[in-house]
Amino acid sequence: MSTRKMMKGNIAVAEAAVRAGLDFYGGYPITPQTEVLEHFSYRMAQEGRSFVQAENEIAAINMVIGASVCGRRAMTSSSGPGMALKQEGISYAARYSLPYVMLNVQRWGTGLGSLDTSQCDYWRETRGGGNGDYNTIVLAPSTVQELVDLMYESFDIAEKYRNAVLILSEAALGQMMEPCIMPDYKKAPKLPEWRFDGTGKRDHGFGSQTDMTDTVRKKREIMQKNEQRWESYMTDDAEYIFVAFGLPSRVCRDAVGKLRADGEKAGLIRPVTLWPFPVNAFKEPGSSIKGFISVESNDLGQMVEDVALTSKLIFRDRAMPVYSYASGRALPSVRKVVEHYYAAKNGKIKEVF
Amino acid sequence: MSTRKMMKGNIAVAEAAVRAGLDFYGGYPITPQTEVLEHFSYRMAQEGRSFVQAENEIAAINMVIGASVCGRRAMTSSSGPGMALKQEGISYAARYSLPYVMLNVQRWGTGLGSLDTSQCDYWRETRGGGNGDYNTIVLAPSTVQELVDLMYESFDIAEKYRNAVLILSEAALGQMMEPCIMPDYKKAPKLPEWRFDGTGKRDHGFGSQTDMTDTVRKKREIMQKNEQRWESYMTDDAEYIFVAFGLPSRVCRDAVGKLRADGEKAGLIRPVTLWPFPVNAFKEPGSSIKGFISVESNDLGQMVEDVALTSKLIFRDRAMPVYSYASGRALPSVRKVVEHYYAAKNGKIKEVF
Amino acid sequence: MYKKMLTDKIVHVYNLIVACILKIIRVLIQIRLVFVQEVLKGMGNLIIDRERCKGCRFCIAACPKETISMTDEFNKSGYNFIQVNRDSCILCGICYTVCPDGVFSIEE
Amino acid sequence: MYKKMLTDKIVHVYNLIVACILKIIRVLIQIRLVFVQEVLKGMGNLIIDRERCKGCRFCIAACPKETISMTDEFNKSGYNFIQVNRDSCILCGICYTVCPDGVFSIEE
Amino acid sequence: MAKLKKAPAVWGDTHHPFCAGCGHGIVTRLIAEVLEELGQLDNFMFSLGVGCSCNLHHFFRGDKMQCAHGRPAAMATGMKRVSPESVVMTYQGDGDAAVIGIAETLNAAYRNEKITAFVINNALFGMTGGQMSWTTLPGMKTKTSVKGRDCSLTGDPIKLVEMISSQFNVAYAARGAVHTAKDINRTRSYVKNALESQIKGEGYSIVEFLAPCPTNWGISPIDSLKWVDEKMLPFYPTGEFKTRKGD
Amino acid sequence: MAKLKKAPAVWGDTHHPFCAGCGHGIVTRLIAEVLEELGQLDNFMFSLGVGCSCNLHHFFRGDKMQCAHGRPAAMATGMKRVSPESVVMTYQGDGDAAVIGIAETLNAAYRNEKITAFVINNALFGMTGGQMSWTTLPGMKTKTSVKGRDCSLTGDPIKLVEMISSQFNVAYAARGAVHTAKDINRTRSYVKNALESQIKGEGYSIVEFLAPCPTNWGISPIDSLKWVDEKMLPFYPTGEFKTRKGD
Amino acid sequence: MKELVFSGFGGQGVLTAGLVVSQMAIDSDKEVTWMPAYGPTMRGGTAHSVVKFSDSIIGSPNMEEIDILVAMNGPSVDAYSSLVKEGGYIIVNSDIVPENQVYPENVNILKVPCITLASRVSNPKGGNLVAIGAMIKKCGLFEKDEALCSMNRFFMDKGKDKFRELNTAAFESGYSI
Amino acid sequence: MKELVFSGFGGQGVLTAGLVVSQMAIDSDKEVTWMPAYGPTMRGGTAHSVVKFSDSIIGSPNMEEIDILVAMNGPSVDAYSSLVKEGGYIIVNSDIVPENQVYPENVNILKVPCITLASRVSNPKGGNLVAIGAMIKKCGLFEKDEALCSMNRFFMDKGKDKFRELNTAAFESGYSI
Ligand SMILES: Cc1ncc(C[n+]2csc(CCOP(=O)(O)OP(=O)(O)O)c2C)c(N)n1
Ligand SMILES: Cc1ncc(C[n+]2csc(CCOP(=O)(O)OP(=O)(O)O)c2C)c(N)n1
Ligand code: SF4
Ligand code: SF4
Ligand code: SF4
Ligand code: SF4
Ligand code: SF4
Ligand code: SF4
Ligand SMILES: [Mg+2]
Ligand SMILES: [Mg+2]
Repeated sequence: MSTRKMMKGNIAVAEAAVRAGLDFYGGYPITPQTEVLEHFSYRMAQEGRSFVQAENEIAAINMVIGASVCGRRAMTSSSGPGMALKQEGISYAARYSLPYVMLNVQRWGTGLGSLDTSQCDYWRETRGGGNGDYNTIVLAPSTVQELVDLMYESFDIAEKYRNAVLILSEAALGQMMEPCIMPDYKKAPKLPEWRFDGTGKRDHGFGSQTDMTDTVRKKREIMQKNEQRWESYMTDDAEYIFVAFGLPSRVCRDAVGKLRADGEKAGLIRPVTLWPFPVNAFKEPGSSIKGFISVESNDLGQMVEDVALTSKLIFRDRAMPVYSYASGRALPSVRKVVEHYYAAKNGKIKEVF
Repeated sequence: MSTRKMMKGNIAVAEAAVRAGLDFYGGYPITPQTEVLEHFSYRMAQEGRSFVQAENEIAAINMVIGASVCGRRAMTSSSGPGMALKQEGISYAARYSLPYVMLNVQRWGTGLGSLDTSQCDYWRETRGGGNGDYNTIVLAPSTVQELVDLMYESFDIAEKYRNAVLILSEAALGQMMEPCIMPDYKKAPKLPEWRFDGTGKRDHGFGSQTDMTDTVRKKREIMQKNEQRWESYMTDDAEYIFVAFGLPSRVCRDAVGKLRADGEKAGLIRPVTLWPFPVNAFKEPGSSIKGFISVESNDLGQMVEDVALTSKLIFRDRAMPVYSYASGRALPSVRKVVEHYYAAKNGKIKEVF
Repeated sequence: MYKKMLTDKIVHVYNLIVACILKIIRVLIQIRLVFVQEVLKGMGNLIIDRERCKGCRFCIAACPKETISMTDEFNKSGYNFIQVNRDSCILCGICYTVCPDGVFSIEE
Repeated sequence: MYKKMLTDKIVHVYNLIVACILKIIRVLIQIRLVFVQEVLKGMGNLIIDRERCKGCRFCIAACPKETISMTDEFNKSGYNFIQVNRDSCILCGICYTVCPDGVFSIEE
Repeated sequence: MAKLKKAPAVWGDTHHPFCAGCGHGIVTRLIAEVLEELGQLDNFMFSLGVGCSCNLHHFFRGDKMQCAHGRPAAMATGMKRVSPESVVMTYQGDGDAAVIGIAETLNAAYRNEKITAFVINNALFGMTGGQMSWTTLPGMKTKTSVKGRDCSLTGDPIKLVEMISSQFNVAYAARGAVHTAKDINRTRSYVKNALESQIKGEGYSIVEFLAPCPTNWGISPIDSLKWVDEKMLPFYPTGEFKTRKGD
Repeated sequence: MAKLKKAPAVWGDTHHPFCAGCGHGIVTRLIAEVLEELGQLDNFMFSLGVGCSCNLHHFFRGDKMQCAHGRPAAMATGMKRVSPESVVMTYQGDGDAAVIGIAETLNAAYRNEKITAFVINNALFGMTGGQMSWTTLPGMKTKTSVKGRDCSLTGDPIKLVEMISSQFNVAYAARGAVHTAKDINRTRSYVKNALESQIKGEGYSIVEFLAPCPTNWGISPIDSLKWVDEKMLPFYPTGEFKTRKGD
Repeated sequence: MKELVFSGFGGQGVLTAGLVVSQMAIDSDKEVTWMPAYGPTMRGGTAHSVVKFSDSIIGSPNMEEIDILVAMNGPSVDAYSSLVKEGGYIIVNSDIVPENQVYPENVNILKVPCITLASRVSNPKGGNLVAIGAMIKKCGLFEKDEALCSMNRFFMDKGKDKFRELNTAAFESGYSI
Repeated sequence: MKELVFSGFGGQGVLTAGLVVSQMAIDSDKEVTWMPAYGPTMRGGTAHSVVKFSDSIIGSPNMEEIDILVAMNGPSVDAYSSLVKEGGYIIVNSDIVPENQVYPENVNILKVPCITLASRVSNPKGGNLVAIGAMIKKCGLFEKDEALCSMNRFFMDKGKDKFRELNTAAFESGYSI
């Protein structure tokens, strides 16, 4: 336990990227992500790696693409509006099947928004805000340690599929501190065969445009098959199961504890991958299951659609009601989550799907 | 019939905007949308209105916001990557409930993509590629005349809800010509009360950030209630119903004709609003209905998720299989659509939801 | 948009109420202003609004007559604020010019 | 990524086949080149590849000896191409310099 | 007794939330005074950058629209094109106008758009906590140049007003400081010239302000004045760079 | 018999798809020749703009990455930072580099990034069918300036190389033409100086090329040469604007 | 419903040909759809347009099953002849399409020396109109007079009425084959 | 699980106080979560931090039901005292919080003149540590020696070991209230 140290989420995740062998970082400041960039601004230099404070978010993602096509580990990070500006670049990177990592420390709101913690970018990150058909692997940590662990692994995942990986953090997760154990420096991986090295002689594996339809379909299939991750909590005999990721999932965990103490059969599915959505998690609960409650800290309820699609897919013989509790511009509280449980159970709120 | 004139989709839609009273256009060239901008470049001057060929798509959307907040009818247009760049601006406009119109003449592909016709931006336009929670009304015309009619009406809709309206065109629809009747010039509407006029004395109705959660929820509810539009074709007794919009819907219409001629009970729902998705359309078919087939010209199948969500919502007593036929980098052909009908019917393809 | 959805009637009443509330607020603020303003007596009509002062000392540095100094009191926003020795003030207005917070006014 | 998914064995065989095909294509292209190239006899070794010519006439305008002219034939890409009067050519290379399409080569 | 000098009325009843000694305080007062002097208090619109500029929402009366970071010049263009009779201004930080917004800023100048850009240069990104800006001085320490800005890696700071006045056919360009009474008065005349130039329809005008940010510079307000004088002024000369006088 | 002059080998076997008389043909040949001359044929990367530049994919051998419209300088930055030993170049149109990409272009110059920017200026947006560019000459007719460019509405054309060489501390900046043998030869030396400057690690280099686009100018290739000479050259002077010789 | 495809090199007027026939259809109060192949500016390459017309609403605007293919060059025959319906027509520009070109069975082939005929009436660029003339003669579709009238109206609307006689001559020379 | 909230004006050290207590928890091998209020740079305003620690995994990092509220100013009491559990504690900085401040019932109130005590030991900025000392005395949570040791380790890790004696004195003066 001696290496447990209190670390701020934003610092921890940046340091984990350094340890994972990040070669290039390009980014632009934005609260509540700024500490990430600040950490890289001196740490990358210390390690002899490249850091560029870009002129804007568009330049940042394109720099990352340039570094990635040379086979190097590259990443960018931002929040709300800054991520919006990267969408075109994300689509270009998808066209060339480039592996790289993004970190979105979500803040609440449309437009300038606010610094409040949120999960309001779920749709964009899982459905793609760039042009065309592509999928981004989206990882959703819920603790500082998990931020570190997922970031540390993210480059390996990205390289395995030659695909973008996005770590979907939240303002509060980036700002809070928890004890965490920082992993050792990763051995530098072999540079990939397909990289640019100036010779023009390598096969970059970009494929022709004509191949792309097939390529994205195959990639979707294989990533959906391999990469679903989640954590289930007391789902075996549950009647109503919360589905929540990130910080709200921790609130729901407490709520499950409270409800179980009251004799209620509550459970929790915590998706760790938001894309691919952990469809398999929904096969686990027993036949006692009566409904799902998606708990999200955003305004409209976004993940609830994936919960509904998954329920439709898994439960063929009966209508499985899916409820939504979107807590708006704040984390949900345990009390409110418990209330929504009873409201769903007692028919006080209507299912949305 | 004397006023029927062959017009190219892109020209027709631009002229319709002029007739609808467009005050300001800001845009940047991109194929297959360029004729729209070119048309405005001289027509707006002729009418004494404002046209700016912007330095980029980001500037264009922000110019439109500036004109819109002054209560003027303003629009921008683009395609694939250009639309990606506008996402941040779209989110800002949503924050201030500004009414304005966008036109996306979709082209196929991620990254640079191609000039091929496509419907690959469905997810982005219906789910929002900007930060935060908001909804854009998305209209999907399928003929040149409908392009004209929807554009002509779009500003009224935008102003009614103080919301963005996006017309989702397709490369081929923009390039093709059909006879169409151009409406008269609209009487200039009264400038809205909430506009900027330099006095600082008007209530702009922006609301505080704290109101936003409620505002977007209420707007969603009311727009979903009022604005669902669709066209049903032979759905009454149908067993399998195609769901398709834009040009593929016309292919499906032919397919329905062919299938009916063969004694098959095929039907078609053509969503005209993609957001709000025409949920009510799915209440119409009789009890004969056995499944839905979403037909889209993109790679992964995007609208199929809305078809599935809607099916889950409407058909509570039984699993309603939803099939997907995504035709990739081209329009589907009648032959292929018919094949997919039989494949679904005969269990040769599996439902995706 | 929402207003449009209300009938004109409701809008009208609503506007009236809002106007009233705004007026009341303004009066209240006016009262507060008078309360906090130290009208300097004597030859000089230099007025300071201590509630605006953030204690940056720009005025102290700029006053040609070294007339301004810091108090050790705190205002409602928690800032140390300044005071003026009216005897030596020549009403030159430099303090007004350099103050970022609009603390000073000069009356004739 | 896809290659990694195949076994090394398959990759190897695949590479071999690709290499073979590429070689064959190169040879074929070589043959075509020789076929279309008019090696100008006599003192000058100015070679033109009429298949590349797009008929822009830049060379005609630039040739100091007025040695180049248009044929009325079309090449496979549908362009009118040029011809050179080898007698008056001084091998100055200006045509090479101005041609946007790499039609000319000069041999020693 | 009429007040001769007083906090401007458009500042509104709520006191502005800028830090103690912040240059934004002076700048917003100057703009307010000049608007009043020119009789435009009922006829102006702001397109606001993201940064400490956002604070104008809290105290500066009038039509103000929050623009996306860096794009105020574009939004102002839209406003001005449909409201040619109104005074349209941007109010932005150096990061907003010269870093993320460099394209939109230069392009408004390029079009000679009839707007006025006010750029508050505090040599760093203030609102986000003090990161390096393109205006950060050589050797200056910020949150992303912790050892002092190394221009061999980051390039040399840019000079926005010089660039605009020399490269584009604009109506007016000036840079002023707000750290002494004399500079404040001179800068006030720049603000006036810029707005008059817009009102006359001459074209694009810009005023850059050298403004102290004691909070992020990590020094006292008084020291920040010295810093402006000793560090910023030698690097960023003040004065009028472009006028249409005699044009 | 050794070929002294011949279509460059990196041009590959497929002939380039540029239109008859297009300036891109000469420019790509010059770059290819210089790369060969400098022994860099196995050591270069292109970051390609969107526009007729995209055609390099079809015939120019070597590592080439298609960048988003306007952002090649940023992508090249990423490439160069992790591949400092390779020659990294952008290849972009005037629209790409100076309109939508003005921010990224200027910022690479600002950072004095060790890359070379090749900008092909045909005074309009070629690939999309001939719309006005920021380099379109006053009075010139394009698809979005059908009555001829009215600079009182659009602003005056910008001069990219002048702006970069005067405002930023870059290593090399030049503008060349490719419409006569003499110009082509001189421009070739600019290409060489630019790439040598990168190889020596001096910093950012840029070469702008005045290139005919007969297709969108709507005139014959031969007339397009005259047009370059009579219209473009007086407005866009050629020559070296910045070198590190003697630095 | 009729589905016509006009195909050839860029510059052979295949887009215009489609529009001319569209005008004939619209003048007969029909529903019409004209769909071009489109792309970036650069010269060269092939082009085509698809015209569909019908008395009722037109579904797919795509090439589906061709009634008449007007092929102005060989590659067009290669590309689209397999889509021609049994009993449909292929009008071939025999000046360019080689003699040994292969055609599908059960399809009517009409070889027209379009360029030769056009040149003969001093309208060397009018090969597309020659083909249209031949098509109207062979396939019906529209009355000759109406067709001619629509064609001329089309060019008039484009401000090109001065070519009326040349165009009419080209049409006629195709019609009289 | 324990939930502690430290709240006051910016500059009163409420974020640091939370971190000091987090260190105590981590040194006792507990799970800990520290959540600050955060925002843009500008000075002034209020701040708070929430500390939760437990022997097992910590769910919600949010303020939910407070065991101990350390309120360094009046607004903090107004804002958060209603969230304090029955039987919980409010440690109040009585130098600033007015005498007539209203508190909820069924909650233990401990008034500590933090600034006065801190000034007395020549550590005027150490009011937050005084409050911590008082809290440890009153509420237990950690052994005094361990707590002190963790506090000093915390500042040592921050490179501020030179203030060890001043800090210890502040803590002690709170502890001995
Ligand atoms: C697209 C986007 N990127 C980044 C940010 C974060 N951000 C807000 S203000 C700011 C910098 C402000 O600096 P400056 O313009 O100099 O203003 P100052 O605060 O210094 O007055 C940044 C990077 C944002 N809001 N939006
Ligand atoms: C984001 C985006 N906007 C617009 C376009 C469309 N587009 C492609 S090339 C081009 C202009 C090219 O002009 P230029 O850079 O001058 O190159 P040229 O074709 O003239 O050589 C445009 C606007 C695009 N591909 N992406
Ligand atoms: S008016 Fe002049 S003399 Fe009086 S306090 Fe102000 S600066 Fe000093
Ligand atoms: S300048 Fe203004 S804010 Fe600063 S100390 Fe003086 S009165 Fe107070
Ligand atoms: S080498 Fe010189 S003389 Fe010979 S054809 Fe070429 S330009 Fe003319
Ligand atoms: S310059 Fe080249 S392409 Fe042009 S006509 Fe001469 S040989 Fe042909
Ligand atoms: S952070 Fe700096 S610029 Fe922002 S308000 Fe404070 S002093 Fe002013
Ligand atoms: S359009 Fe112009 S720039 Fe593009 S290839 Fe043709 S001539 Fe060259
Ligand atoms: Mg700043
Ligand atoms: Mg160009």
